[in-house]
Amino acid sequence: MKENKSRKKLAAGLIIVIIAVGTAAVKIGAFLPTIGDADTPANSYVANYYITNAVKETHSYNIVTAVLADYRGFDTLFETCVLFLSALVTMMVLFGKEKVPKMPVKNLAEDKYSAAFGGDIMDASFRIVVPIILIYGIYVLFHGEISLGGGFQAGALIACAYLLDRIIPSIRMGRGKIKEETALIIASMGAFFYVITGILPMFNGGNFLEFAKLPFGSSLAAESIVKLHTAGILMIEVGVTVCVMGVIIAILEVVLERTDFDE
Amino acid sequence: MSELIEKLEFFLADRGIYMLTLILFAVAVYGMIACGNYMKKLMCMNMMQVSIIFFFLTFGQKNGGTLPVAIDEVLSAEAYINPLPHALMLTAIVVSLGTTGVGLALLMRIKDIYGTIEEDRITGDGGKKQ
Amino acid sequence: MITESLRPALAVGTALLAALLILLFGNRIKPNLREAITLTAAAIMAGLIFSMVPEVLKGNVLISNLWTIADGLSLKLKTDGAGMVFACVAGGLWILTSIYSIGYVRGHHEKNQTGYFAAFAVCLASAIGIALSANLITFFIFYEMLTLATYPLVVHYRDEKAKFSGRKYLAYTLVSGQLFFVAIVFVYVKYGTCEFTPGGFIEPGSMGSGIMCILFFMMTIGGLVKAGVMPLHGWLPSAMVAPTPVSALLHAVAVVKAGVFCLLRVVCYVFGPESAYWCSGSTILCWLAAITVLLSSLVAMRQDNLKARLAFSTIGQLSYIVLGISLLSAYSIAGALFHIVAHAFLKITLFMCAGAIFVTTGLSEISAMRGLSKRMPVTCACFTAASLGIAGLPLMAGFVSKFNILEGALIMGKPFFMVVLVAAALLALTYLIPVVQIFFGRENSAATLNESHGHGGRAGIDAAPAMLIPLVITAVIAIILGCIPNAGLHLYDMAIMAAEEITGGGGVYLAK
Amino acid sequence: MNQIADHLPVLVILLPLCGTLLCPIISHFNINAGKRTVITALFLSIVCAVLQLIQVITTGEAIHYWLGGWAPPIGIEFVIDGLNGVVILLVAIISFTTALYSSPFEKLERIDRIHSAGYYSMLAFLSVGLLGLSSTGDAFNLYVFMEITAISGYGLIAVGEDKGPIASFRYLMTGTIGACMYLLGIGFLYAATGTLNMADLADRLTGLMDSPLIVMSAACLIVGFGIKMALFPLHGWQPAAHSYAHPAADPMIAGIMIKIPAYAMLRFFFCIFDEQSHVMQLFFNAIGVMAVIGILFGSLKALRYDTYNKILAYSSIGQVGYIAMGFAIGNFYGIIGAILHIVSHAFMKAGLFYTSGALKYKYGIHDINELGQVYRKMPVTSLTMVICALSMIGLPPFAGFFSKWYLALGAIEKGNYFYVAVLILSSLLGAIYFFRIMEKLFMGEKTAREKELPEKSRFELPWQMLLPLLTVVAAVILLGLFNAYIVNGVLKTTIWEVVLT
Repeated sequence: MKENKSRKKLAAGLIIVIIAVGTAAVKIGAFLPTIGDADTPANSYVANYYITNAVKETHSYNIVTAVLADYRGFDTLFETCVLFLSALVTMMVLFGKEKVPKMPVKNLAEDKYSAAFGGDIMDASFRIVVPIILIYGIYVLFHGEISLGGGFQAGALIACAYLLDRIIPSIRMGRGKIKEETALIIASMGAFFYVITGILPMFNGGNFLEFAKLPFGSSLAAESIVKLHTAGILMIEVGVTVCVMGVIIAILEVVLERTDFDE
Repeated sequence: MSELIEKLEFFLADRGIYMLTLILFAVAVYGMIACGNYMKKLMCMNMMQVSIIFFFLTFGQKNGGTLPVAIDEVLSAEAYINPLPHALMLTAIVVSLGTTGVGLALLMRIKDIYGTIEEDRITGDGGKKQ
Repeated sequence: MITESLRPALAVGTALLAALLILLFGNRIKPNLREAITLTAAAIMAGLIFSMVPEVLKGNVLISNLWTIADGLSLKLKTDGAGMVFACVAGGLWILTSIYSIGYVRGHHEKNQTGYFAAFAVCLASAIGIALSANLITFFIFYEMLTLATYPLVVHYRDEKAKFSGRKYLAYTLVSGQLFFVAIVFVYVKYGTCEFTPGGFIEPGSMGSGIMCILFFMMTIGGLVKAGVMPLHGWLPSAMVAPTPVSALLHAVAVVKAGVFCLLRVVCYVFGPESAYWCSGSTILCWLAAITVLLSSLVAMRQDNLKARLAFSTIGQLSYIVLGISLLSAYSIAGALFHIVAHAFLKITLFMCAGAIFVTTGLSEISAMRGLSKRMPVTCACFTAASLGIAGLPLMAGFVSKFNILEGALIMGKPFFMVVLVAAALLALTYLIPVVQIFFGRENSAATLNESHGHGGRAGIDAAPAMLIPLVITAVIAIILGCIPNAGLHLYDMAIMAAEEITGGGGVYLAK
Repeated sequence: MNQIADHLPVLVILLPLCGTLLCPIISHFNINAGKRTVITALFLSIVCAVLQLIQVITTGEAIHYWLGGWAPPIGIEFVIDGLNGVVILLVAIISFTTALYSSPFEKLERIDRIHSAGYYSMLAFLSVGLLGLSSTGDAFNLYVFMEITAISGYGLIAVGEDKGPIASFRYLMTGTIGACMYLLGIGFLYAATGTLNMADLADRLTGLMDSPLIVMSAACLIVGFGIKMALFPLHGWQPAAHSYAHPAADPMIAGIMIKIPAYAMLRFFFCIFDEQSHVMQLFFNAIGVMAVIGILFGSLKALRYDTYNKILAYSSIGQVGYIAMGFAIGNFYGIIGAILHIVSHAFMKAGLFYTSGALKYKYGIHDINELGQVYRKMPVTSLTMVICALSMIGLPPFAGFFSKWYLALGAIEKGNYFYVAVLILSSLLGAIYFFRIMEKLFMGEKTAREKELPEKSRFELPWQMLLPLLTVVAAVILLGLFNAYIVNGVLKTTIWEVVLT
């Protein structure tokens, strides 16, 4: 019965593979654009506009960041929301739900020196690593528009610092833990900050996320518009960073709650 | 032998990578259907998403193009590879991350409830029929 | 002359509003108040309908063009001769059946009275809507409303038997309704209109005769099922499990009459006599009706249950109307229309009698009713009069209509159908007169003497006034209409008017 | 914000978005305030949706909203025309009523702060995703919204009944395949044209319709949208997901989550691709076959079950087939039928799931055999059930009848009588399983029930639950009676100008 079922699945899978590979092999040469050709529609139409105008219009040297945060900033807003949402769903699914213990859990607090991770050397070294990671994270955040980097990476790095702080020290010196709910609130605040950045131009006669109309510029010279774009991109990157950080911490805490490393 | 490799290289550089990505896609879908273990299914799902990302990135490629980070105001279109697929795929990566995260959380919950993540054992004991 | 008027819409609206009020407050207010709503609505509706009769007789058409119900089609009600005949019957009989119902359900201590009266009101509203609708989509909406509103009445007792007959009823009506629906859409796409036109809007030869014949039967099947024409009559006898007033309503006023009316609209106002004849649909219909008339009479003779016997009698009498319509002559159509009236009054009298007998004595089998006339003289007298009327004796309402249909068959040169008609009239005598004989038979069976019988049995002479008065009134009206067909509402004139409209005023439609 | 009217398209989405993001923060201080924030935001979203629809109708032309102020092929735009104006309003209404409907459940389950806030956040996110799906004019943005919808859907299904997580996981697997197929389809389109804006895509695709790229793309899109809307061979996830989702969120999941992808499919196949081309005709035929089999399969399968939710779920598979059939018919009336069915079926199915939730709430009823005599205690619920069921069968004068009317009109106009036969067959099958439920409800024996809430108030249910029920009843009746006003006033011009060009 069981074998029969899996064989059926196998057959179905094979059919899919055959069809997909077959079509791919037969047809692929003909209709997809040649890789590396600069004249394909994909590489020439809108893409060229971004390359030629991004620096002029958004003052962001990293064109991908310009596309991501400015031209298609609306996508990124919801990308951030997806992350927030995944943290939310993880929390809804796992938080507060009793884990069914399979074996008696060892009481870690009593057993002072046998914590799974850590040990003295790690305790010492992570103190050096964490500040570096934090600084690097902030660097990545602010440097995102000139070079590679951006809010997502920065958020991940900062959360990484927290992660080290959370899991490396042995239990006895475990320091302040950010509660799951707090982390979620931080994440939602980050995303909300993004939304606020988008809403601000609406008070100044602009559209949603129209950074050129951010109500900060005192003069309306062309230069200041470009600066406004910079400010806008920076603000949303900050929002993204905070959100990503919150999301990772929230997921981490929810999972940690249910994990014992002895297993 | 070297001739063969050269041919292969040419083929891959021309259009072959599409084929590889699509094969990856097909293998992933096959895995999602055929694997009985939910964790493996999830990994196949991730593979599938990655294959799509590769697919997008391949046609954003330009011969002789560099990273789309403007250098010294060089703004001719040929100099940089297409930034749009990269931007789109950043979004897609994050989305796939979110999906995978949710999937993992669900798996943990399923493990709690059923004590297993093998499909046969879950559907076997009355999972499917009401 | 065509005038916009809200009166047709108001007539339908009153009944719907009554239904809504009953449904909303029925369980909160006293039963008397609830019944007052029914009666008030019935009176208002009857008043509205009767007030339109003079206009129609003058040749005016009142149109309520309510609103666009679907792209290019509006919810439209209008008064014409044929519709007004049916509307007058349904509206007039609502008052009587309501009074009777009140007597019946109270005498019989029925459950779910609120739902019962609400569904009753919706039924009547849809019947009036069917009578007055001016195009096919309006017609279909009310037609399906009637189907749905009748269902709760059929399953009123909510036991296994009721469930079964409810299912049977739904199976017949919903399937036919869906076919009717497709046919309507087809006609709309093909001819671009859904308006009822006297004489029809489908030209003969506008499509192949085979296809047109199929279309003809898809359109008429709705009517055929509701009218219980023979291969499709199965639901009708089993729907007898419902309370008697419901049977009266089903058989005399709303449902089956809506069925024949549907046939009339389709044959005469959509296809028109020419097309109906051209695609040979009407000929097949004639034969179906003739077979039904004869067979149902034969089956009726074998029934011992009074209501079942009456049910088969209904099937037969309705096929009379169907035959009248499908003979396609002005006389027969007028006769058919008037038979709607005549049969309504006669059959409702019969059913009310059956109900009164059941509530008063608890009897439903004919064989047990020996000597009932001593116990219920008035009821039995009315039953006798109505039976004679059904058989088509002169000076009764049934005679006028049957005579017209016969004349139509004669003019159309179809002597076979004349024979069928006469034979059927005689058969009607054979299955109803024995009942009368039993009623007036000499020896008394034990059950009838039992004074207060069973549940709700009532001591004293004859049935409760609430039941007795309506059935006397209907019987009297049936006799009056037989003597003076035009008495009161000029129903006969309107029937003739409608028939002339359909056949183009020539009196006779000549088959080409 | 000097001119709120200019920002209506984005406000419709922003309000729920702000609500959902603020909900966890506010809930931290006051649990009820967080909930109320979401409900208020969703209500304001309805107001905006109404205003924007009025604006579209009065000006007679589509609203284009450029996000970030960038002109379309460069940036993302929202396009609101008569068509999606209606769909957006539908989503907004059902989201609001569902949010309102959820609050009594929360008291019942006595859940903690995080779960309460999270639930409302997810609900509002679902609404945001669906609103975005229907208003966006950018193909990739549509993907992002699709994923927002999907992930919040996974969450709402997972927090449902005991089998929720497994149903949710399966949906996650299938849904992700769907999203990836969609992305692949867009990839082909982008490779062919170099743009992602829908209007621009339509322009640049003229003359390209026979290219294999477009064929591949259309095939991928059919699979992608097919999975999301649970079209027949791709429906595997749907019955479990709809049966085990959170009972309060189920109306939204079952009511609109499978309809909006159908709408997006319409956008792609009629507005972007050239529906007259030979290739597309073949695809429409394929969709037609899927629809026909789906309609019959769903209806037949629904006959087999006794679980109320399962019946409704399988019936949804059939009803989605109606919509797909409208696309397959592809002429004016077919499209009208499909869109009206999107709207009316959303209300009907939401209404039926509202009743299902109410039954679970009050008596813990899952099985239709336990329904006996419930109508005495829950008249409004029963009335809703009856009206929605009759509408589902397609009986006049309710909304379901008229979508069927237009579909039949379109099919006959095109000479496709087979579709008509399937339509009526499905109606009859629908009649069987819905009358079965109604028979149980009105004529069944009263059975022992899991639980029985003590009756505190005068009404059968808390007002938050009654209001959605009554809204649905009103919507089903009004949509039926006055459908011509929607068709003539809103949809007709849009369909002729945008869809069938």
